[in-house]
Amino acid sequence: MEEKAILDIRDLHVWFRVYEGVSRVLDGVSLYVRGGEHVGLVGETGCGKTVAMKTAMGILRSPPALFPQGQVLLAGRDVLKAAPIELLRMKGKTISMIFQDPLSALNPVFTVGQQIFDVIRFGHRWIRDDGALTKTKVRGIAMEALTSVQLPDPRRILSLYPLELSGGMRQRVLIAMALVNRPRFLIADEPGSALDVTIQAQILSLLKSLVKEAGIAVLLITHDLGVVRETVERVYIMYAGRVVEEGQTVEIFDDPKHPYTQGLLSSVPRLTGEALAEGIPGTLSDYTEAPSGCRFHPRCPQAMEKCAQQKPPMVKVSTKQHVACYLYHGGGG
Amino acid sequence: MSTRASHHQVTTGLNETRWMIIKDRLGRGWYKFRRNPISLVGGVMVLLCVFLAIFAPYVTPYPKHAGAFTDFQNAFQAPSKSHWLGTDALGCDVFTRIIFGSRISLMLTAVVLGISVPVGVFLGLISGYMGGKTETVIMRVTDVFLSLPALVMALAICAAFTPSIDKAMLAVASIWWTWHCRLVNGITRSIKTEEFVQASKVLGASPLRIIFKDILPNCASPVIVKITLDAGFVILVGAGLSFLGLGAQPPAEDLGTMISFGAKYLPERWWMTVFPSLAIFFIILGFNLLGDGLRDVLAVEEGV
Amino acid sequence: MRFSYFVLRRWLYSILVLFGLSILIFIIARMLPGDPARLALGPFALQEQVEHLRHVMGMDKPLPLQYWTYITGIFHGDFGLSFQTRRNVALDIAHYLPATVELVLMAIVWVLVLGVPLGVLAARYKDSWVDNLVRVMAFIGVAVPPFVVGLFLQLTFSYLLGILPTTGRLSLMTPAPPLRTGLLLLDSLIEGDFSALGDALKHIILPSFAIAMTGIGQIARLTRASMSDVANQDYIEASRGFGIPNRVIAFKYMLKPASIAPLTILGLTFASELSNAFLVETVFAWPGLAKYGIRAILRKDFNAVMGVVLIIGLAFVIVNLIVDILAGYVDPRIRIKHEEGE
Amino acid sequence: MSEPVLKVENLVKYFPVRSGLLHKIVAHVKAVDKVSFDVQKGEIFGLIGESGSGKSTVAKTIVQIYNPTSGMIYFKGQNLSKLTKQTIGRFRREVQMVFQDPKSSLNPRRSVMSILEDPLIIHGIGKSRVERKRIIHTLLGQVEMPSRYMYKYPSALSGGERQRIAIARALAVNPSFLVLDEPTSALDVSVQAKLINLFLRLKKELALSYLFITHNLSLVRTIAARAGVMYLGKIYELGTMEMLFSHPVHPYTKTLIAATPVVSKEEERVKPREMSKEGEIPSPVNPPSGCAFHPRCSIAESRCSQELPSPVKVGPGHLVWCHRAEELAVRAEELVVLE
Amino acid sequence: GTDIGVAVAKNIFTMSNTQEFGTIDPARGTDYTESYGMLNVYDPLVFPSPTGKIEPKLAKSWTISADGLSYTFELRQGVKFHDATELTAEDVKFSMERILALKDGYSWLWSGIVKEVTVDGPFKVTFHLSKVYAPFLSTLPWLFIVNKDVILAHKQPGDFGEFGDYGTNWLAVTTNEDAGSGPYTLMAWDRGREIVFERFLDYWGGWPHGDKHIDEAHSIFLQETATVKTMLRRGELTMVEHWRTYPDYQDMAKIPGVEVLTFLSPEEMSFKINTKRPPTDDIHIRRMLAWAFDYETVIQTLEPGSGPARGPIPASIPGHNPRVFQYHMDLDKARQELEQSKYYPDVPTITLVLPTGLENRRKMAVRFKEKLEPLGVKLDIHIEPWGRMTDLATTVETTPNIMVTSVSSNYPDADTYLNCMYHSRGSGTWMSTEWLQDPLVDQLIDQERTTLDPEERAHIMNVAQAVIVERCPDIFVYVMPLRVAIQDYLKGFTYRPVMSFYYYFYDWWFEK
Ligand SMILES: Nc1ncnc2c1ncn2[C@@H]1O[C@H](COP(=O)(O)OP(=O)(O)OP(=O)(O)O)[C@@H](O)[C@H]1O
Ligand SMILES: Nc1ncnc2c1ncn2[C@@H]1O[C@H](COP(=O)(O)OP(=O)(O)OP(=O)(O)O)[C@@H](O)[C@H]1O
Ligand SMILES: [Mg+2]
Ligand SMILES: [Mg+2]
Repeated sequence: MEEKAILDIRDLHVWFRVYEGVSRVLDGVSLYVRGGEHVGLVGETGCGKTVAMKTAMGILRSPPALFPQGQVLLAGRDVLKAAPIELLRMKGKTISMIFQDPLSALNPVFTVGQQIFDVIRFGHRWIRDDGALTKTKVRGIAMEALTSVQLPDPRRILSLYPLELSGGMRQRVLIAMALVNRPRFLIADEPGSALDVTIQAQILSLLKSLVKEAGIAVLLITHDLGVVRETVERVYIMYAGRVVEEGQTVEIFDDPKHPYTQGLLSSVPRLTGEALAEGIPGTLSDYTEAPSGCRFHPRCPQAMEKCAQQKPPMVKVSTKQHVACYLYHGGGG
Repeated sequence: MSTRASHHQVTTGLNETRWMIIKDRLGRGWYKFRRNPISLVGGVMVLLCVFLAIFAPYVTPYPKHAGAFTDFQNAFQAPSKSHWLGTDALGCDVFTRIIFGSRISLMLTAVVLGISVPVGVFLGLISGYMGGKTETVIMRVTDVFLSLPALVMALAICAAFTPSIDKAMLAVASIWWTWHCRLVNGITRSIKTEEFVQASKVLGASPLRIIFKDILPNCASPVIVKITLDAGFVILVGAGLSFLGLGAQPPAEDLGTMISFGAKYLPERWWMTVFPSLAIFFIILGFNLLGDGLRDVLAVEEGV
Repeated sequence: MRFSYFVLRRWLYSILVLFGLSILIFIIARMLPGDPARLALGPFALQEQVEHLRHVMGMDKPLPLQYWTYITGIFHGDFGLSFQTRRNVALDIAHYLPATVELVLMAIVWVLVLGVPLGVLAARYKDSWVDNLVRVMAFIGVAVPPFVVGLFLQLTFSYLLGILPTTGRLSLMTPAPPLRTGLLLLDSLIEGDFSALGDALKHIILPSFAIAMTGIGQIARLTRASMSDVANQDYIEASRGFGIPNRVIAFKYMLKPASIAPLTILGLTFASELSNAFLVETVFAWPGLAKYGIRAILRKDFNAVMGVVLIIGLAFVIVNLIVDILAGYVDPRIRIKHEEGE
Repeated sequence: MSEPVLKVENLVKYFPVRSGLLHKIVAHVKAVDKVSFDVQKGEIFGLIGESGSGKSTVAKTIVQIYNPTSGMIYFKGQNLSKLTKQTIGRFRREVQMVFQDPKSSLNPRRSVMSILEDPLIIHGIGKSRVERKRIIHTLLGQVEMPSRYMYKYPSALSGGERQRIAIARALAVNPSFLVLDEPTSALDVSVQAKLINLFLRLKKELALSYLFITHNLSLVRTIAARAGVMYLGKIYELGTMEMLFSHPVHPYTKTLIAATPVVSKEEERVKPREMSKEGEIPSPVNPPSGCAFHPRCSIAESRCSQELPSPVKVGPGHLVWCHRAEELAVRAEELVVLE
Repeated sequence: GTDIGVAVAKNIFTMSNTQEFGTIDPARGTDYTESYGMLNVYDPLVFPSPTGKIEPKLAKSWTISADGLSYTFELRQGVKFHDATELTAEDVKFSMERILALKDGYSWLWSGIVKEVTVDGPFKVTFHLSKVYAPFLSTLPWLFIVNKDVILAHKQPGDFGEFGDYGTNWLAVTTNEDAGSGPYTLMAWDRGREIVFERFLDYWGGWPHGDKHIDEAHSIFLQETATVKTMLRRGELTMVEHWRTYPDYQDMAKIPGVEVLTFLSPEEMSFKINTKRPPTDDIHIRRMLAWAFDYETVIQTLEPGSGPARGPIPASIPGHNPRVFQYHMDLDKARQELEQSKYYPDVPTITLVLPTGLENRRKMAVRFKEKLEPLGVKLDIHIEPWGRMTDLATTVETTPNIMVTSVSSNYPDADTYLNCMYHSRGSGTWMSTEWLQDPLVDQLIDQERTTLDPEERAHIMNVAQAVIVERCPDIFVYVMPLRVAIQDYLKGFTYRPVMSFYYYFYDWWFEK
C-alpha cells in the first residue's frame, strides 16, 4: 500500500486470555504512518490505543497477549516475527516512544543521568558512527539532549532522581531520552495528558517543533480531540479495537462521517459555551463478548439491521477520508 | 395496593441478580484459586489436617494411646505393620500421637489467633484512625513488643508462669496482636485518606461507623491472608516453646513436645522425631500455601 | 540532610523503645512469683542465706528503686550480677555474644547467597518448573521448624555421613585462636591459622544453615514477588522501548528497585534468625547468647534476662537502623520523601 | 442580589509542614489563602485553576472535612464555625459533595446497596430495609441507573457509573447544595457529556445549587454561570462566564484559555494571545511574593513581585486581582471592539 | 603454640556434663558440676571413703571434746598450694570464716553452728560449735581450704571490711587461676563450652600411678544425648556423666570399648506428697496413692539396677532402718483406702509436678496416672523447669499434691535426709514439700542431732523413720542407680556415697 510507510499495521488482531474467556481487544486494526508524517490515534479509554502501540513497539508481553492474525511492519520488518535482537536494534534508532505518565515511565531508583546514559550507550547508532563511546562523550550527548528540550541546568538534572523533578520536567526528560538516538519514528502515548493545560501546551509545542526540525514521523495517541486537532495532520479514530474513521485532521473535525466520531465531537465542551449534546448512549461493551458486526451498532442512533451482522469495511468517502460505516456504502465510495 | 406487589416483584428480580452476582464473585475467586495449583494443594492439606484433628478418635488405630497409656514392653518399636510409624518411649503408637498432637497444635493456633487478631485489629483501627497521641502510644507499645523475637518474648512470659499449653497460648497471644495492630494501622492510615471515607464524613457518619463499615472491610482480606500465614508461624513458635519444654503437659503431647522428647533418642530411634517433624511441616506448609493462594483470590479487582 | 534527621529520629525512638522494653521485662521478671536467690543458692540453703543474697542483689528494695539502680547501672556498663555465675552480666554477655553474632551473621550470608539468587531465578523463569521448584523450596524453608532442620542436618551430616561435626564451635583438639573479636572465623583469619578457620567453618555450617532456612525462604519469595512486580512497571516497559538490552534491564533496572522490599524485611529476617538461634543453639550446643538466655530465663536470673533481652533489643534496633539507612541509600524515594518533610 | 446560599469570606487554610529532629512545624502549605466568593441560589459557580491551586481544599473546607485556619463560611446565612452537634446534622443533609476520583470515591468492599443505604441509616431516612430499598431504587433512577446495579460492587462498574453512584449517594440525603470536585475529569468526553447533562437536569428538578470545581475551561464555560480563577491558593479573577471568556483581564486567565486545546475554528477565535513565559507552577509552601503569578507573567512589573494586588472591579461583578488590571481591561475592551 | 609432641604424650580425659559450670569458688558452688570442680581443685580436711566412712585428708587426725562442742584437727605438713606456698592452720580458719561470711554455697551446713575457729598452732586448728551437732564431721568434706594469701592478694573493695570482697570477684572472673591445693588446677574455662583442669605435679599426695594419671581433664557442656553418644563412639569422650537415661546407657554399652558402670547411689526417688493440701492432707488418700503405685514395673523396666526403697533413707547410708514398712502395688487395698477417705467419692484432682528433661520421671508419672484412672482418681501432670519447682515449694498453697524429686546425700549420714526433708525448719524448700511439720518427728530429729552416743543415736533415727513411714508423706520408689559410661582404658573409678565425690580425677588412671 504505502511504500514509504515507516509503520504499517495490517489487519492486526490482539487477544488476551482472561477469566471470562478470550478478550478480543484489537479486531483488525490497520493503520500506517509515513516517514516524517504526524498522525493521531484517538479514541476513548480502553479502545485499545495502548495495546496497538505496545504491539508496534514489540513490548507487549505475550502471554497473556495473543496475536492470531495480522502484521506489524516497522520499517519493513515484521515486529511480530522479528528476532529479539533485531527488535532491540530498531529501538532508539528506528523507533522510540514517550509514555503518558512521566513519573511511572522513569525508573525511580536511578538518576536521570544513569538512565539517559544507558539509552545512549545502547543506542547502536553512536557506536557505528565513530567506534568508541567515552564517558565524557556520552555525557556530552546527554547534556545536549537535555538542553534541546529546554531544561535549565542540565548538569544538575543529570544527577537528580525523577522524584526530584516536577511533572513537566520529567516529561521533558522522557522526550529527551526518546529523541536522543535520533529515531525516525516516535510513538507518543498521551504525552502531557497527566499535566496541567499550560504545561501540556508547552510540552506539545516543544515536541512539535523538535520532531518537525528533525523530520521524525510521529504517532500521537490521545483521547483529547483538541490536542489531536492542534498537533497532527492525519488522524485515526478508534472505537473498541477497530479503526472506524481515518482522514485529514481538518476534514474530520469539520465533517465527521462516522456516527461515533460525530457523537464524540459533539460531546466535547466548547470554549464558546454552547450547550453540550447528550453524549453517546450506552457504554463500551466487554471485549469477551463484543457485539457482532459493527462494534458500535448497539450504541449507534442510526444503526441498521446490516450493522449487527457484518463488520463494515473501510470505504473511501473523499480523497483523504475513509470510514467504516454502512451509511456510506451506497454512494460515497 | 399494587405497589406492594410490584415492589415484591422488583425485589425478587433483584434477588436473582444478587445471587448471580454472588455466583460470579465466587466463580472469579474460584477461578483465580484454581489457576494456582499450589494454593489448591495447600487448601486440601489444611482441610485434611483439620479433618483428621476433629475426627482423631475415629481415624486413629489406637485412640487409647493418646491418653494415659503405658506399655513399656512395647516401647521404642520401629515402624511396623501394627505401628506404621513405630512406638514411643511409653509404648504409644506414634501415628496416633501425631494426629492427637496436631489437634493440640491446631487448637493452640485457633486460640492464639482468636484472641490476638481481634485485639490487634481493634487497636490498629483505633490508632490508625485517631492518629495523634493515641496512635503514638499504641504504636510505640507495639514497637516494644516487636523489638524482641516472638519466641524470646513468649519464652520470658511463659517461664514466669506455670508452663502449660494454655499459658503458652496466652504468651504467644500476648505478643501476636502487635503484628495485626501494625498491619491494620498501616491499612487504616492509607484508607482513611481515601475519598470514600471523606464522603462518609460529609454524610455525617460517626467515627465508629466509618471505622467498622468503611475501613474494617478493607482490612479483612489482608488480615485473613495474614491469619493463614500466621497459623504456620504460631505453630512454629508453639513448637519451639514445646521443644524447650514449655508446651503441652503429659500425657497429652503436641508435636513440638513429641519432637523434643524424641530428640533425646536420636539417632537410633529416629521415628520418634522424624514423623512428628514431617507432620508439623505438613501443617505449616498447608497453611502457607493456602495463605499465598488467598492473597491473590482476595485482592480487590481493579475496575473495568 | 533531613534524611539523616529522619534516621536520627528513628534512633531516638528506638532508644525509647528500648526503655519500654526494659520496663516490660523488668515487670515480667520481678512482679511474678519466684525467688532466684533460693535457686542460685542450691537446694539446702537456709532462709538466712537467701535473705542475704537478696540483700546483696538489692532485691529487698522497692521495685522502682531497683529499676532505677538497674537502669543507671547500665550507663556505667554495669548490668548487675548474674545469680548463676555471680559475675557481672556484662562480662557474661561479652563472652557469649560473639558466638551468636557469628552464627547469625553467617546465617545472613546464607540468606543473601541463596535467597536472593533463588528469587531472581524464579522471577526470571516465572511459572516454569524452575519457579515452582524455588517456590516449593522457599515454602519448605518457612514451614520446617528450625530445630527440626537442625536435628535433621545433624542426623544426615554428622550421624549418617559423618562429614561434619555435631556440636560446638571448635573441635576439642583444635586450639582456639587468640581472642580478638570473639568471632572465631575472623580471629583465626587474623591469626592466619587456617586449620582453626577450617574447623570453625565446619562447625558453623550446619547451625547457621538451620537458622537461615526461614530467611532464605522468605527472601526468595519476596525477591521473586517484587521482581515480577517491577517487571510490570511502566518504566521497565519504557526501558525496553528505549532499546536497553534485556540482561541490563534484568540485572540493573529491575534488580535495584526489586531489592528494596527484601531489604526492608531484612530486619525481620534478622529477628527471626535470632529467635531461631534460641532453638538451634540448643540443638548444636552452640555456646551463644541464646543458650545463655534460655538458661537465664528458666532460672529467673533477672539481671541476665534483662541483659540478654536488652542486647537483643539493641541488636534489633541497630539492624533496623542499618536497614533504614540502606533502604534510603537504595531507594531515593525514601530519602526524598523525608527531605520534603513527609 | 438576594441572599447567597453560600458565602465564603477570606477563607484561609494552611497545612503544617513538619520536619527536623523533633518533627516541628517548619512551614505551612498555604493551600488556600484569603479566598472570598459566593454562590447564589440555583446557580452553578465554577472554580478553575491548575493542579495544586487549592480548589479541593476550598471544597473540603466548605463541607467541613477540614476546619478553616481562618475566615468565615456562611451557608444560608448561618456561620459554619458556629455549628453545634445538633445543627451539624442538618447542615450535612443540606450540603453534599461528589469527589474527583471515581476509583477511590466508592468503598471497593461494599455493594452499591450498602453504599447508598449508609446516608439513609445515618440520617434516619426510611424506617425499614424495604423502604430504604425503595428509596435507593428511586435514587438509582434519578442518576439513570438500572436497579439491578444495587447488588454490584464498585469493581464491576465503569468510571462513569461509579460517579453516578457517588452522585446518588450525595442525593440520598436530599441536599440543596452540591460541591462537585472535578467529578468528570477522569472520564471520557462522551461519558462526561452525559454526566454534565445529568447534573443540569438534577439541578433543575431538585432546585440545587452547585459549586463546580474543574481545571477544564471549556467545561466550566459550558456549565457555570460565574467562576473564580485560582492560582496558588488565591482567586485572581472572578466574574460571569461572559466576562471571563470574552474579556479575560488577568494574564493568568488568558494563559489558561490560550493553552486549552480546542476542536473548532470558532473556539480558536475566542483564544487570547498567550500572556505567559515558559515555567513551572511554584510550590505553595513558598509562593512567590506579591502577585504569585509574576514569575510566569510576560508583562510583570517590579511592583508585581512586591505588593499583593488588590481587587479591581473591571465590570459588573467582574473582579480582577492584578496591578495592571485597569490598563488590561481597557485593552481587552478594545480587542472586542476591534473584532 | 603448644608442642605437639608433648600434647600427644599427655593423658587427656574428657567428660560430658548436662549442665554448665556456674562457679568453682569453694564458698559458692553447690550443684553437681560445681561440686566436683571444687573437689578437684581444692582439698578438704576429711574425705568420704567408698563406704561413707570419714577418712583423713588434709587433717592427719582429730579429737572431739567430751561435750561434743570442739573439734581439734592436726593438719598434714608440707601441703603445697598451687602457688607453692604451704597450707597452714591460718588457711583453714580463713576458709571457714570466709564461707560463713559470704553466706553462700554450702555455708548452711555450719552457719549458726560453728561459733569460732581458733588456730592452736601452725598446723593445729579447732572448731568451736555453739551446740552439739552429731553429723559435724560428716559435713566437713565440703569445707575446701583456700589459700588465704592468694585470696587476699586479689581482694577488691567489698562488704567485708579488711577482707574486701573476700576475693569473690577475682574467683568469678579468672579462668586459669585458683587458690587451691588439690590434685588439679584450673587451666582454662570457656564458659558455655568447657572447663579444663590440669594435673598439679607437686600434689602433696604424690602420683602413685606415675605417668598413667590424667594430665588434662576437660569437662564439656553437652546436652544432646545423641551428640554424646556419637562423641563417645568416636572416642572423643572418655566418660559420660550420670544424667542420661537408662536406654541411653544401654546404647552406649553396645559401643565397642565402652563400659557402663552401675552403682547404687545414695539418692532415693520419691513422690513427695503434700500433707497439708487437699485431698492429700487425708492420710487415706496418701495411702491409697502408695498402694496404687506400680513399683515393680518401674523398677524392672524403667530403672533396672536400682535398689528397692525402704523408707526415706537409702540402704547405703549409715543410719538407715532396714525394718520399716514398704508398700507394693495392690489396687484392692488402694480402693479400700480410697473408700475410707473423707473426700470419697468426689476426690479433687491431684496435681503432680516433675522437673523438665527427666524421661523416667515422666514415664512413671504417666504410668501412675494410668493406674489411678480406674480408681476414679484424677491426676494432673505438669512438667516444670527446675526453677519453677523450687518456687512452688516455698509455700504450702503453691506446693502441688505430689512432687517427683530425688534427694541425694550431702554427707554420709541419715541426718542429711531426716533434717532436710522432715524437720519443720526445712519447710519451704523443694526437699520438704511434704510439709510434714509433725511435732513428734521434729523432736526426734532434734534429739538425734544432739546425741553423741552412736547407738542411742541410731535408735532414735530408726524410730524417726518408722514414724515418718507411718505418716505416709512419700511414695518411696527406689534407690537410684548411678551409671557412668567410660572408655574401658579408664581405670580406678571409685564410687563414694557423697554427691560428686565419685568424679575425683585423682583416683583415676589410663591403662591403654
Ligand atoms: N494485559 C492485558 N490483559 C488483559 N486485558 C488487557 C491487557 N492489556 C490491555 N487489556 C485490555 O485491552 C483494552 C484496551 O486497553 P488499552 O490500554 O489499549 O486502552 P487505551 O485505549 O490505551 O485506553 P486509555 O486511554 O485508558 O489508555 C482494555 O479493555 C484492557 O482491559
Ligand atoms: N491534607 C493535606 N495536608 C497537607 N497538604 C495538603 C493537604 N491537602 C492538600 N494539600 C496541599 O495543598 C495544596 C492545594 O491542594 P488541593 O488539593 O486543594 O489542590 P487542587 O487545586 O484541588 O489540585 P488538583 O487539581 O490536583 O486536585 C497542594 O499543594 C497540596 O499538596
Ligand atoms: Mg492508554
Ligand atoms: Mg483537587
